[in-house]
Amino acid sequence: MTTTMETSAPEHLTKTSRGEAVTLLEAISEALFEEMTADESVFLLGEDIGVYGGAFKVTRGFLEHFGANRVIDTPIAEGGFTGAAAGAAHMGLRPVVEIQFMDFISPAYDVITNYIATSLYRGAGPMPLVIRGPVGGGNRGGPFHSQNVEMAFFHTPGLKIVYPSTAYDAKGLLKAAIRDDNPVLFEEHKGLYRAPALREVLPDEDFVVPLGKARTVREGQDLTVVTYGAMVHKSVEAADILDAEDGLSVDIIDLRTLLPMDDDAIVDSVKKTNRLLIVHEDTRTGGIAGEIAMRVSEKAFEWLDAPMLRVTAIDAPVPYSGSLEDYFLPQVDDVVKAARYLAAY
Amino acid sequence: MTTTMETSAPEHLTKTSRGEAVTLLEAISEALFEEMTADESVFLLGEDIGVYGGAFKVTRGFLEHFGANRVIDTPIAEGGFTGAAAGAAHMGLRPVVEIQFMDFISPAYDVITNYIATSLYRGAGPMPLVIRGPVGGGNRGGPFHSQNVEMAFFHTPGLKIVYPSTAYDAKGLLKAAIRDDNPVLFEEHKGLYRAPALREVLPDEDFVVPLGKARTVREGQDLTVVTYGAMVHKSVEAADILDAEDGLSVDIIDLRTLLPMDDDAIVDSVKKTNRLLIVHEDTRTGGIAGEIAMRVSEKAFEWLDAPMLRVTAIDAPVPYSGSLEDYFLPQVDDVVKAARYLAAY
Amino acid sequence: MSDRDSYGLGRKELHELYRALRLTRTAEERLEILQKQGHVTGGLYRSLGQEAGAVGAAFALRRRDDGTGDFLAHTVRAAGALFLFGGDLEDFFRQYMAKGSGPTRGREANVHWFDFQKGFVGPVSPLGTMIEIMAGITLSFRLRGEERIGMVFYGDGASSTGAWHEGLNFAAVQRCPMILMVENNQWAFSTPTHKNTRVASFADKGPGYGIGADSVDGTDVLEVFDTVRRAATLVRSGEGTRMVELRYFRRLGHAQHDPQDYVDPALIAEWEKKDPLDQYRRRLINNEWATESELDAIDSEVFEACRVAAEKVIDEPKPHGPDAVDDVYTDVRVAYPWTRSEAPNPAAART
Amino acid sequence: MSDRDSYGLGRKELHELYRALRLTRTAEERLEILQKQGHVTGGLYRSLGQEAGAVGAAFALRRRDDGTGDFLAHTVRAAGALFLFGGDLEDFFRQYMAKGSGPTRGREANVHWFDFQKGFVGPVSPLGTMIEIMAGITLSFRLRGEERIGMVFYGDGASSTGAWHEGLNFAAVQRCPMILMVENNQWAFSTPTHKNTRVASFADKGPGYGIGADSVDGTDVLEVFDTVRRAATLVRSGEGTRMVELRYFRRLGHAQHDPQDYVDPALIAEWEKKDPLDQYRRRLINNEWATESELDAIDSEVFEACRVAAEKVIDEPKPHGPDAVDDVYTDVRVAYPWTRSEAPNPAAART
Ligand SMILES: Cc1ncc(C[n+]2csc(CCOP(=O)(O)OP(=O)(O)O)c2C)c(N)n1
Ligand SMILES: Cc1ncc(C[n+]2csc(CCOP(=O)(O)OP(=O)(O)O)c2C)c(N)n1
Ligand SMILES: [Mg+2]
Ligand SMILES: [Mg+2]
Repeated sequence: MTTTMETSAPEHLTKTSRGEAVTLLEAISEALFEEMTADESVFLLGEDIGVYGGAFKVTRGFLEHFGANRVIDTPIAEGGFTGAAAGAAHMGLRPVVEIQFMDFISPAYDVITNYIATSLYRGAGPMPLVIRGPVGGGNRGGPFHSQNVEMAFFHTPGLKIVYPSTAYDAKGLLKAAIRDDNPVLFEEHKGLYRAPALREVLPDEDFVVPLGKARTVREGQDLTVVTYGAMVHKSVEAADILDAEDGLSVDIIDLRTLLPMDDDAIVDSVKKTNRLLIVHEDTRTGGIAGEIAMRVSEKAFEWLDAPMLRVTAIDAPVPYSGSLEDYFLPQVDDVVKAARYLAAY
Repeated sequence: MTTTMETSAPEHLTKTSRGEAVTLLEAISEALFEEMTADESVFLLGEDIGVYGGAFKVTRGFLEHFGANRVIDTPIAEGGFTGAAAGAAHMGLRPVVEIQFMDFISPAYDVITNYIATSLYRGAGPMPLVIRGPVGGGNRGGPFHSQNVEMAFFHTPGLKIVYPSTAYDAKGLLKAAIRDDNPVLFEEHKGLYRAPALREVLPDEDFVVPLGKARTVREGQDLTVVTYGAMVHKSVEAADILDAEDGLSVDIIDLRTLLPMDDDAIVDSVKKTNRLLIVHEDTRTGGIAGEIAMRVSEKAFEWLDAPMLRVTAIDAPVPYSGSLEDYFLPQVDDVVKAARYLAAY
Repeated sequence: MSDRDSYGLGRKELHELYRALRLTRTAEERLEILQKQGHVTGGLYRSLGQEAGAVGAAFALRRRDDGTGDFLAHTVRAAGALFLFGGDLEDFFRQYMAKGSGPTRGREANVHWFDFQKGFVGPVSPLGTMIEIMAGITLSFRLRGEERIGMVFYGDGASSTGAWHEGLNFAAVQRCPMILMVENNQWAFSTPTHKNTRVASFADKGPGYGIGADSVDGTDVLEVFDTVRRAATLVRSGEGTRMVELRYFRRLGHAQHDPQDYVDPALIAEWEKKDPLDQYRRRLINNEWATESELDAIDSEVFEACRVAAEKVIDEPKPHGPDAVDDVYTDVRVAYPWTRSEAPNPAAART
Repeated sequence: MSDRDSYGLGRKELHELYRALRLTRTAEERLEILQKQGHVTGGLYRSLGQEAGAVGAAFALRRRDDGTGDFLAHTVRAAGALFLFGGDLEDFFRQYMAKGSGPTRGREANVHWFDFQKGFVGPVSPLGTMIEIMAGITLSFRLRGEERIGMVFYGDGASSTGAWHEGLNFAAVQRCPMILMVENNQWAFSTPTHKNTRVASFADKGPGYGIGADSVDGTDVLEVFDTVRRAATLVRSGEGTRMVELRYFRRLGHAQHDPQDYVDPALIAEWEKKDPLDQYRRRLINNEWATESELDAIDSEVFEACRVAAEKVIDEPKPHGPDAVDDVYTDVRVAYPWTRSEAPNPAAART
């Protein structure tokens, strides 16, 4: 597009090039900034992403740098502007849509599932479109500012779903998502955005993390934990406890991309440990654990020496008060308890 | 309400009382008619349900009989009128919403998942509301007139999901759904609506089929097939072949209510047969098979003598042409082949 | 309308209006104190400068507590309407402090609560939804031949949503007796109104739905009251749906965490001069509808009521964690996590 | 406008318009024959009486086949526009017959197809969506500083959807160079327009979005052409979004299966008198813009073209079943059912 401004990059968006550690949020900002710099067809749409820089400040400084034609403050119409993004993608642009809180993606459910995800199949060509935004609980946001939305879209052939747990992955996966010719739903756990423990010095080079590949977080022999997002860190905490107190070693798989799913990584690990625990923050019934269990049953049933189990949120809307929400969400202790049960099985 | 007209019931809605067999569609019409007659607070909302009697003629004659205050032709606004139904339910009415093709429920995704299903939890009291309409493929309807929608809503605590496979169940379950104080999504397979083989003489009395209870379609020893909807009949066909050609006896469970799911029925059967095949018409990844496998793993892992497998549609939009759609949909042969594999395992 | 016109309201009602304005202001100020003390869960959304819209409008409706009155769907910036409809001050604080003793038992935030006897339905966060809900509530009034009407508040930004359109259009066609109150405070978070709509006045949106629409200075409580009263009469007498735009300005950030540095301070200063409480107080005094001491007494009474209610609620218990599994269904209990309770482990041994 | 006004169009263009009207009519009549013969998959939706709306409007746009022209989002009742934008007649029949050789290779129905070089994007069934899509297509024109504009068709009933509102409002605010063409044929399936909206004219909906709107007799192809040409000039010159209402009547049922016994036959008879083809033909003859024999020649040429194209397509092969797994992703292949292919069984033995 014709309107890129030739100003130098704002300081807070170039930490990596100065060797500074970045948070997961900053990694996302950098990914957006670099892709927009490298490719004029990338542009942003969303509520309050311009002058305000987004509800979580992911796009702070972007409007000033890239101008109003590439950083578009939209009306409150998730369906409308996601649909518009799809139209722009038809014309060869590569829109990145921000949903202010992913809970509010539901008005776009129709256009995403019926139009966007089916576009290639219906013969309309590639659909390079990223829909990103904050998800997840633990922040006392109540039922409408805490949801995980993967399972609303997991049953949608044609869509990819990505959910990073580290700054490195967030940057590399988002860059890969923007370059992908398929529509990608990109979930960012708001509890990880500024988590100090996730600050990381990233390679000062253009890197991507390929979609569809899981990551082995740590190697272990006694049990496989398949997880993603914020639960990766709770699982690691649990694994530390299990190691220290029980002498158990846990293989932790971070899915990173939920759809399409990296079956091989899961199956290989289960074939090694013979025990599977699935941990997800999202609610239980119809959660992703089911699909994982089904695939493991199909591909590695013989290797299972114990039932596949899961630790998840309970089947309820996300409650507002801290005491309820803490009960609602899966906790480190739950992982520990379930792992012990499985190890002893 | 004040407007019920005192005309006698139209002939086509009283077949059961005259001892005549009814189709699944007629059973649904009778259920609606009887509930509206018995309870003045039941009323209907939907597109073209009045003078036209609905795209599939489920409500033919209703407008004339019950009047325009109880059979409301709506604007094309699934979100709007489903939301309005929720408002009316707050006021003690019991709305039954028709979605013309269930594919078009997606504009109501927001209000169903965020408002309707969370209403009780948020303290707003019961939400007696039924959302019903035709689903399913095999009719060359293409991607937007063939979908099964259970998995869009299966991950929604607070909602019930019903999917009948026989005329008897359709009538009894719909009556139970209308009397239920929770929101119920009611899926009607359009391929079953007028299937001659499903014509049935129903008891001439007020009966309900309780929500949440599966039905054993036939008893068997060698294998459990868990299924629902149109696939019940394909599974029965397959079981006949397996019986005749292989001497295999298949336990077939028709879930009837998908949410909440009747774990006991599934688990009891698996404990008997030690082999589980799940058959659903809906697409594969993220289909209900996963949740079933997960629960069986949790509750009956020790009883499994073979991997849990599934027969499903492929992961794609529903294609339009018959040759593609037939390939896309699970067929009797697929069930037979998978069952043989499991039996021989 | 002359500044001397009291629109037929007597002294008592004029004072009642003043009290409702003051209560809104003071209750929210008390919330700020509570928030600084760490007692408030989640965001805090002020209505500073918008109080007269909610208060004037709600005052024009029939408020009952036996399930026969008019109906309100408020927003977080229309707490004044909620109070006038009988929303309890203690419950207000309970909600903001996520207490188990509150009307939603800690499940939902702030003004998101319900009382169908008193006639109000709290919002959900997804914007626009409440138009659909209120369309259905008022549809039920029409279907049953009840003389009740409903009023739904929403912001200028919410008018961009599909839910707003579907709900409004359904209501218009169905002649639902409902008044849409658009709180045009000129901002939707950081987004100015002209980025949410290309119209200059929201009243221009009425004709596109075939319904009547008014626009009123939302800082003038009596003007709002009079406009809505007239709209309510039309709606109640069978005209169906109508719209009223409240024109004012959001003088604080979107929520407490928003410094609103995107707003020209001069504009804020200008709107401060049109403060609805100051304005109305002057008018009461100038017209001798109230004395300074009468109004001071109301101020202190309200201040005390807020202080006492808040103090009382602070010490009330938090919800009990395991209650999180209740009330998902009326008749089905969702499972306790087996890793938490003493329930048996899920996997049983083959016997 | 006088009946003698040709709006600056020459003989050639006037004939071209006639041909496009005739082609729409005849191609659809051919579909009816094909359907009776059992060759058509799915429903058949006629545009009888509405042909002039699509044809006149599309004729007013810049049609190119190199990806630089204006853009069309048609509907099933706007096949005439599709043809004018270069939609191939054989492809039209291929789509209706679900042939593997068709542009969507049997995946999608009827006019649901695409050619971004020629500048058209086919609809999806969920109504309203295409407004959003076209908002984005035309947004890209504005962002890139291209002089192109877009035109999206939809029915009166579709205007009730949230997608319509969100897409339109977004476009209006963003000054997307797009014309919304509402095909007001007075019915949405069996539902009369007054049950979808309370407005008398769809042009009344423009001001609610701050955009200009026209309403035109949709049976008069030159009137439509002229109205849209003027609208297009405004839209192209930076005014942003506009609306045009086409007023006419759906003279056949919603689809072939609908006997439309809910429609007063007298009304249908009345609208038959305003048939767009008859009207235009009379006008061409009366004004001596064409001779009977010239028009007869066009009629026969079109009839033959449709007959030949249809015959040719009938024998083309159906799609190959296993192709159903292609093109779900650009780069990931979804699985063949293991029960169908010779692929290994999913469950492997522990070694
Ligand atoms: C569908 C939806 N999208 C986004 C949001 C996030 N959000 C909450 S309030 C708000 C701004 C609302 O502005 P307006 O409607 O004008 O109300 P105001 O806050 O000015 O009273 C936004 C974008 C939401 N609640 N719902
Ligand atoms: C969201 C949605 N709901 C319902 C339908 C089913 N449907 C298909 S066409 C139609 C009527 C459309 O009427 P209108 O928009 O006036 O177009 P027309 O058929 O008159 O050209 C309906 C209800 C749909 N396609 N999409
Ligand atoms: Mg606002
Ligand atoms: Mg129409």
